[in-house]
Amino acid sequence: MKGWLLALVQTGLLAFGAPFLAGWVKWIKCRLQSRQGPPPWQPYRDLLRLFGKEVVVAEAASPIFRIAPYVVFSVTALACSVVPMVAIGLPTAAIADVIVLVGFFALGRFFLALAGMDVGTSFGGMGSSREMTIASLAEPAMLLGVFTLAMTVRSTNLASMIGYLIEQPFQLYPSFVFAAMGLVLVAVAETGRIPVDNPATHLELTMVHEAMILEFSGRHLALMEWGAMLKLMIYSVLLCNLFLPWGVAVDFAPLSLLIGLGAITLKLLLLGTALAVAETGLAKMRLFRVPQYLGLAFILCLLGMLSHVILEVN
Amino acid sequence: MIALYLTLLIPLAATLIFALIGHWKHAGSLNLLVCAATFATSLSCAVDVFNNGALMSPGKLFYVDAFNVYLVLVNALVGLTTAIFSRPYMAHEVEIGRVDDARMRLYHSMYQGFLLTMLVALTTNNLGLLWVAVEGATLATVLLVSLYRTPESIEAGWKYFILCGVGIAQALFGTVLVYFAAERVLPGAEDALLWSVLKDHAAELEPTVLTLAFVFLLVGYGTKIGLVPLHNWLPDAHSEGPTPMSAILSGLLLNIALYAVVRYKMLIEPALGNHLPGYLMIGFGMLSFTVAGILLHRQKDIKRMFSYSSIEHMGLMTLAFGIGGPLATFGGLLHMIVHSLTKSAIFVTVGHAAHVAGTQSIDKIRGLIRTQPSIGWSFLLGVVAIAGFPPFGVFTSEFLLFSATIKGWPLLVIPLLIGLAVAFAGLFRHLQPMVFGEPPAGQVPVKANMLPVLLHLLVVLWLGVAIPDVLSRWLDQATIMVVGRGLL
Amino acid sequence: MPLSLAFTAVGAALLSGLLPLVRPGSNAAARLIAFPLLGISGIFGMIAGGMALGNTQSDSIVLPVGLPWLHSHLQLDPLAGFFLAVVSLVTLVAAIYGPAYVREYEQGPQPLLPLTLFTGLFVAGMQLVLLAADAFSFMIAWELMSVTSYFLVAYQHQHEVNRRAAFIYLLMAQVGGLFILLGYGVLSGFGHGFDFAHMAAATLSPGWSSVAFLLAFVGFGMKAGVVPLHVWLPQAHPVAPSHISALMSGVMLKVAVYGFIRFSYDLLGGIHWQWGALVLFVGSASAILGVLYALMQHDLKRLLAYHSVENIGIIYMGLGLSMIFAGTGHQALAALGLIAALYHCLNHALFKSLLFFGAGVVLQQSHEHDLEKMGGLIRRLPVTATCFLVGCISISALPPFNGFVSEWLTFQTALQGPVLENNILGALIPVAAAVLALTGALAAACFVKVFGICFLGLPRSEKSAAATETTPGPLAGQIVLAVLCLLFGVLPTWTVGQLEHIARLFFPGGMPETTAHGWLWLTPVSSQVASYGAPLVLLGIGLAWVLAWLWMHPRRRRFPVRRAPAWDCGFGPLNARMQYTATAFTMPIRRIFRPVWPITESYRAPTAEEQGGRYQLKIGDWAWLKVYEPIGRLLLTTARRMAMIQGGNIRAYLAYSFFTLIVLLLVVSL
Amino acid sequence: MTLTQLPLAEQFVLTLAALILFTSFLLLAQSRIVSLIHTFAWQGALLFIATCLMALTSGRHHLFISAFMTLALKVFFIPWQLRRLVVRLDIRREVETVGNASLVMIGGGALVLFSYYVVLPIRELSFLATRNTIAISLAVILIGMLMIITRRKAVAQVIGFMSMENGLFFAAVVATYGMPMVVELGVAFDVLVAAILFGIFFFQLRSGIGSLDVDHLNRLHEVDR
Repeated sequence: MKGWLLALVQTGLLAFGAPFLAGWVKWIKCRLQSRQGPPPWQPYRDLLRLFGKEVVVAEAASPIFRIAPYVVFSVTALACSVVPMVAIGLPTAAIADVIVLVGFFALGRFFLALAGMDVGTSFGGMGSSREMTIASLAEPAMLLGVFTLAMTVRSTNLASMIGYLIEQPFQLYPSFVFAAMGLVLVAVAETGRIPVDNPATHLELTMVHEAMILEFSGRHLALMEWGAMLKLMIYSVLLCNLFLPWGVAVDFAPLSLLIGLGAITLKLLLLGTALAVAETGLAKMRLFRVPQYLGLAFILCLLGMLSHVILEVN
Repeated sequence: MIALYLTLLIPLAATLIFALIGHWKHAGSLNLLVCAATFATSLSCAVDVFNNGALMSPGKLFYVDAFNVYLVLVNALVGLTTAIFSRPYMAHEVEIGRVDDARMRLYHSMYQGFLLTMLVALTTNNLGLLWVAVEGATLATVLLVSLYRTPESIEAGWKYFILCGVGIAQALFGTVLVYFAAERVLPGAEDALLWSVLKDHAAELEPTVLTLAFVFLLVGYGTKIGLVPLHNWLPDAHSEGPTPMSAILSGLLLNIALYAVVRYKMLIEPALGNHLPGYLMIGFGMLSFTVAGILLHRQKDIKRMFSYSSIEHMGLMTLAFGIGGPLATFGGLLHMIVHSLTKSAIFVTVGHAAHVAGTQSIDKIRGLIRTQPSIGWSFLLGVVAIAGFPPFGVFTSEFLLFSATIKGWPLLVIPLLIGLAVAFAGLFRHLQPMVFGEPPAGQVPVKANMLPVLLHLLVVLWLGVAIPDVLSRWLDQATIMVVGRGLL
Repeated sequence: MPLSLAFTAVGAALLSGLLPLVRPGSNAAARLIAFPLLGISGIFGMIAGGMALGNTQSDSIVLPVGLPWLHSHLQLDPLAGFFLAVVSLVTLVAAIYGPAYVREYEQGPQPLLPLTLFTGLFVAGMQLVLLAADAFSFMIAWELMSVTSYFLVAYQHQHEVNRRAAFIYLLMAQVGGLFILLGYGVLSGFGHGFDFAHMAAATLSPGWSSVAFLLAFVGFGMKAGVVPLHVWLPQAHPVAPSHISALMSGVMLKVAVYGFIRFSYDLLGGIHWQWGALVLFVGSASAILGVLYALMQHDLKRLLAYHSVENIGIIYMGLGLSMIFAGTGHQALAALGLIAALYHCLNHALFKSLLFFGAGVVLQQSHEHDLEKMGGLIRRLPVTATCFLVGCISISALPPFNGFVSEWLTFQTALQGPVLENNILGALIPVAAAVLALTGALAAACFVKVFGICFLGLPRSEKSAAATETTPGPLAGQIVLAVLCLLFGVLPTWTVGQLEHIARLFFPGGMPETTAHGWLWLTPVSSQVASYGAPLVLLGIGLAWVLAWLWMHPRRRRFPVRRAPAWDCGFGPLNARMQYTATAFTMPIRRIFRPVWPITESYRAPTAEEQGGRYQLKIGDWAWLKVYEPIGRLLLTTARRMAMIQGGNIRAYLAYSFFTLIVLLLVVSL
Repeated sequence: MTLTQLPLAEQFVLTLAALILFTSFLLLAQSRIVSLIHTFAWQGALLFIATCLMALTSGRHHLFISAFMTLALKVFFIPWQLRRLVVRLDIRREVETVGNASLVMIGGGALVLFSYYVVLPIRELSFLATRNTIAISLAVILIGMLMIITRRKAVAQVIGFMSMENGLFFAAVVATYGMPMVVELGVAFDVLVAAILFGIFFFQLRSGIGSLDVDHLNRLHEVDR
């Protein structure tokens, strides 16, 4: 019972922490570009404002268009409940392993893309096409990276993966280095950040995610945006806890939970900063460079796999 | 015994009657009646054989055992059904003026003459008489091939005549050699050519002579079987003669020739002690099978196409007997039946189809199913059957042949497989546009009697689903005769 | 008991084919007699299959037909039972769907009779294949299945393309049948008997058993449609009536899989891991190539056909993994792989027939084959669209629908690669898993395209703008399947529990504790390694949805949704031609995987007399261009050469026989 | 045993065999149709004499019957009928072009050697004094085939065919004192019918093809021209 409660709390934390992370990244970026920039909590205001606005739906839109935001949001929210953020061993973690998690994102993306095509504008179609293309390249790379870890820890359950890594005395797996690099690249692509996509632009030549949600407004848009933030949050948490698992609470003692909370916050802030730095330094690349980029990610994950088989299996 | 004599006498009488009286309105019906009578007598003869074993005429001239009794039945049956088909068909030919009464007279008398020679060839106990009968079959049919007197038909007739004549002559030399070998074992005996005598002394016969003899016999009778490269007369004769002729030619004549070869194989292989005849037959069978299958793709004339398919199947049977062993032999014997039934059925439908379209050229015949469903569907089904699809009997025999081949000659399987696929493709690429699709203008239904086709296909179907006990026992005895051991 | 039920099913199917022959003239009679009987056959088959799947010992019988020394053996064991149930289920749905659907053909030039006749025989043939327990009966039933389906493909034979498709289909079926026959020939040669009991008892040398395996692999693969033996599929499926396509693609391919499993697991036994590697490789190739080719198709049913290739590939991947593990002695994992494959068989049968049914309705109502001419159909055919969406989600392997479960199980099997001593294999298997992931993602992309282009957006042609929803019958059929897709996605534990009966047949050694943790949890290896609580996933999604909805609810009353024209960037109102087309949608993928397809592209710029440029795109199939066409050409040239021996000169002919004689005489007197 | 030890009659038979072989060489070489027919008749006559001799020496009197059948058929009927046809079809003058006569001759010689080589084993076996003649008869048969192959005129082909029959008959006679009676009759009947049919065919050919040149029979073939 306590476990389920904790799980609910953690999910809430994740869900409501996500906008802050997004805001934090944006703020740091502005700082780096020596601009004033909106405060980190600006996203909360945006979301609230959007929830308050009325919804305008295109005449051509079908029910798909209206259920899509709910599907996207609820699937992502469910994903939140699966990810061990503060503590492992939560009952919800067993609902789905990492493959299912990928499945969740795929489901969300499926409806997102459909919604993009629903109205019948060329932008929507363009966005969906690009999104599905990128995703279809990113997914195998990601799974390969995850498999690399899974082979070491002999599990695809996030909780037990992290648990295994914590219990082990610290040791450096060469495969993890590759997998980490690969997964970072994938995560950037999946969350639609520079250099793959630019969440801050509406220029039709470059936009992917924005192109699909172009027709959304009001609460629908809010749900979509929130979903995107959640996704960023989840990926960040995953990267942090998988590759720097220290501090994650293994039992439900208040102290360890507190430590876990602190640790993850710290990690996330650092990661956000790093992301901001990277986004400032890099430029958005052409769409048809993306395959090479993801190909690199795939190669890295493959190398990780092979180095695991060759170097680590005795 | 009486039944056997009747089986031979009725066609003989009929031949003379038709020859003397000449053509009149009901000649076709009489032809049909005679065939029916022949079938009935052959049936009772078969019953006789079934009840008290092999049948030997007092003069030792005729001998009916398990091997030829069912062939006699098939002969009479196909003769009967073809007569059923030939009545309206030839009537139509007379209507459109392709043949006159004189030729109808020739046609009917020779039709019976042909059946007579077939039956004699099957039932005779005397290998010399066997030769005489087979040669007689050629002579009986040669004028029918050129019945229409078109340049093509005359050419076909001439080729048929010369090639088969020359070939058969070699068979006679083979027979002489066998007789020569036999004489040394039983000197001065008049019955040294009697099968029933020879098969008991097979082991004592002189191998070297018999080897030569078999070569001559194979080349001789092989010409009639239509083995490549001796086959060239066959497509011409089939395509140019009247369709009932083609039906019994490829339904019966080829079978008889093969029957002769197998008889000699039964005689010679034990004497030789080696498997030489088998090897030769395998070689010829494989060659004919492959070549015919490939040539199917080039056909423009519908009857010619099916004559090639006949060559292919004769090759298959020759291969089966060549491979030997109970499985293959049983398959070969069964294939003799199903092939002659199916192929004659196909020729019947082909004849009607040619009447429907008014031509024999494949690319003029279109959309038969739409024009006349009965013809179209039975044509389609017939080809499906001959292509070896279950539940038709052809599949059963090919199944046996295949399983025997992969046991005995695994490498032969590869060309066999390719050949079957090629032949199948060759048949269907031509068949589909003929039966399917939109019919061209001016293609009108004709008066057709589909009973023969239905009958044949039903029998073939039956043989495919379950071989009746009688037949399987006969086939098994024949198998024992050929290769020494059976399956049951 | 199950067997007699199965016989009833077969009998009903046969009757549904043959009974209409008594009233050849009337279409209505054919329709009214055939389909109910087909439904009855389906019901009985399902019951029989279910019972057989349940009980451990198989019951068998020997009928006095067939060869005199080999009467036909029939038996029904869990494996056959499972497939029988699948076949009959789809048959039943087809019987619900069919009657209204075939009404369209009654106006056509062909009578309905051949359709109903061969459908009945076709179903009976499939059921008999599953029941057959000796090579002869198996081959008879198998070929019956092939031939009847050939007639069904050729049903609308007035179109040349249909005849061509039928021809290629039958040709390949024939060749495949011969391969299978040879496989049985090898087994019977060593087992001294044609019935499965003897064959299973046969002990083969590794060489011969590999030969037999390869023969069977090619033979059944030819029917199942693995690359590169798949070329008949995309030709035959589009031209057959849709409920037949559903039966062929949804079920007949599974019968081929059944044959393959029966042959290699049951009869052959003693599996070598090298076979598994081969199967895995071919499966992966089929999966990825199938989906890539599907992406490029515009003809809806052709696209679905290529997806059948993909899904068969996935099934074969599962089988391959299972064989690898079996060959290396990891029985539990082998069982897991087999279960995954079987599960995917079931799923594919469900969602592929659902999709074909949907496609049938779309084609019939919009009279369009080409995706580029559809659009906005969701507003004209809401129910069909919903069911089709379910099908799309399932085939794209998205949770919580059924397609996902089986692919997840396959993943889990693949992830156990490291247990193998052979490291390279252990590394390659996860790569295969990555290929599977790529396949899944591409499939999702493809079905976003299909659904988006076909059902969403604005209608691209008058006909599709005028489409109307179909009658209850077809709708009911689709709804049933859609519900089943969800059920089998949400209750995997029960299903897997059933499938374990089959795995136990071949791997008595060990069972994975897949279902050890109660109905809620699917844990392939152990709860530590991986777990999937499908019901909870559904629950969670629902919960989050409700929460979001409640959160929205008050606002919804304050601000009702306002409809407005879509944003058109300020120039002109949007029209249908501005939308992304299917071609445009897949352009990035086409550009990334360029060498995969033989593409001929041509663009003509707008000219003075002609407004608007003209862009043409043709996508071929390498397998066809590089394998099959050369063979055909070779054959024809050989024929032309060979024809030379028949030049028409009689003296030449005589010379042949003369020299034949001389040569033979020389040979024998040497 | 050598030739000198044989009784005179058998020496005579051997001589006849040699003559028969010679006649078939003549047939091979002969270019005028009429003289072809005559040569064929002579061959038949030689065959008749040989048969009679065998009958006398062996005392198998049924051989006389076949001998007289030979006389009737091969010496009188067939040549007479052929000649009649030739006259009626008015091809008496026609000169048969034998493709490279000398080569054909050499071929014939080779065939003789070949047939001798082939029947060696039989030769070892036969207890008849006239065993060597089997080789001769086989040679006659093969030369007959060679003739059919090399001749373009239908009539010439028929004669070649008939001379093959002669060879067969000769073989039967000298190797085994002839076949059983029933077979002999059957064979004779077949030959008779064949001869008649040939007659019919000449007219059909003439009316249908317009000539008796078999090289004009090339309508039915598989090659695309």
